[in-house]
Amino acid sequence: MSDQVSVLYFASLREQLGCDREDLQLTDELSTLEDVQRHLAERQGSWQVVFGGSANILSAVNQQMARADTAIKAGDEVAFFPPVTGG
Amino acid sequence: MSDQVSVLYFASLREQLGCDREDLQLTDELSTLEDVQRHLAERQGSWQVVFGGSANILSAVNQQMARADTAIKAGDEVAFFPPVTGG
Amino acid sequence: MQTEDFSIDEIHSELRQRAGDCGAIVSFVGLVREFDEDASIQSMTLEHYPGMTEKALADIADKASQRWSLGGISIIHRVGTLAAGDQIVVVATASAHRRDAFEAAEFIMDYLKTDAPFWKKERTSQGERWVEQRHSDLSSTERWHK
Amino acid sequence: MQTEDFSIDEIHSELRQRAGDCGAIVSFVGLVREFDEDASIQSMTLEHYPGMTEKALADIADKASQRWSLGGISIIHRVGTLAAGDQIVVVATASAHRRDAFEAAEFIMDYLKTDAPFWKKERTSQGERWVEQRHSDLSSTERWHK
Repeated sequence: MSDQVSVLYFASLREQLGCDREDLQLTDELSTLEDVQRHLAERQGSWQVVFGGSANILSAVNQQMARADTAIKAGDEVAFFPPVTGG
Repeated sequence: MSDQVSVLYFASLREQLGCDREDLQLTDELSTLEDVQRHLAERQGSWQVVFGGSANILSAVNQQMARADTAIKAGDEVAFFPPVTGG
Repeated sequence: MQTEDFSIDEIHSELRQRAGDCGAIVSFVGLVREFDEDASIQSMTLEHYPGMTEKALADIADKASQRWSLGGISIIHRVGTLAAGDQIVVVATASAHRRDAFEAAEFIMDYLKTDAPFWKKERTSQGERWVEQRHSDLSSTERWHK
Repeated sequence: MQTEDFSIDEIHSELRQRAGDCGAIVSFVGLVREFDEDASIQSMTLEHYPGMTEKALADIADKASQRWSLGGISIIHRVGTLAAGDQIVVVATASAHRRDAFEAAEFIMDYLKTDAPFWKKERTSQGERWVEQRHSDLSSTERWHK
């Protein structure tokens, strides 16, 4: 198993970013959800807007809702999405 | 119009009394639901048991639930029945 | 009031057409239980007070319409003899807001149980008996009085 | 999750067979509105998170089963593109007690609205837009926390 996590984006986030999934290399500075979010906000353009702004973004680790301080490890499936609107 | 009221009996009351409806002549002593109930309790047998006892009996005047002190007048439709159990 | 069975699909379709632009439909269906206090139920006969029952149900529906914002209400209650597992009653409410639809349906059922003149007689393995009103039904209605 | 429409009759029949001796079935059906904030809706596309959505719904159903005495629960949520008036979701609960069936169905809908990963995009007369979560949906879920 490589030192990667899959990162998935849904709904308006997916459209704004023009990306529905990617693999991310874990480093010592990337060990929680918060770290990943900060890392993504350092990218240019819409990434900075989406992850560096005040938008309410929900996140999940391995298909369970997860808070920002949740630890992540190699092989995890991480997801970011806007507040849900089903039903 | 005569000085009568129709009196209807339903469900277990109807079975106990062996009567589903009758006409009752109004008198000066029969002017409220309570009066009618007292009058029926003076009859023999099951009438006394049903109306003279402690059973919870509901009543209606002209197809609206009514309390014991409700006044009745000639032509009214009066009904007595046990607590309802539909639904 | 009817002796025939009803279709929940038809009630929904009819309500959707009648209710206009409602995003929520809540329905309650009451069924004849197979067991009541350890006696197995062979059949159940429902008696009602023709005339008053219709008025009582219309009155309950009016109360609900005044209290919540509803696009439509359907109430069907069967009378006559039913078998275990048969449908007895359906109450369906349509609203733009799901909370309104839920509360109104529950309100209507609670009042129906205490204010609408229906009486059930069960034919069980131990003979026939009139069903008694449960105290919990009275307290369910009382909670709406506030 | 399915793209096809569902029949409320079939859901009731299936639940009645599965739930055993339950006297009460409550169902909620959510429909695509025809108007949203004065814009007329031409169609609506529902996106979900495959895998997580199933887990989230199973988790909500489990929570309801622990909290109320239920004979069965059915949840069907459609995904893909729907037209105004189409059925989106059905939640049905069976119980021996009507209050349990009502509360559990409302609980499941409230949690589904805040915890299950679905997203709606409307195609209206004024263009396409992602539907925003309403604050009232969050407070509906919060009231179950006590």
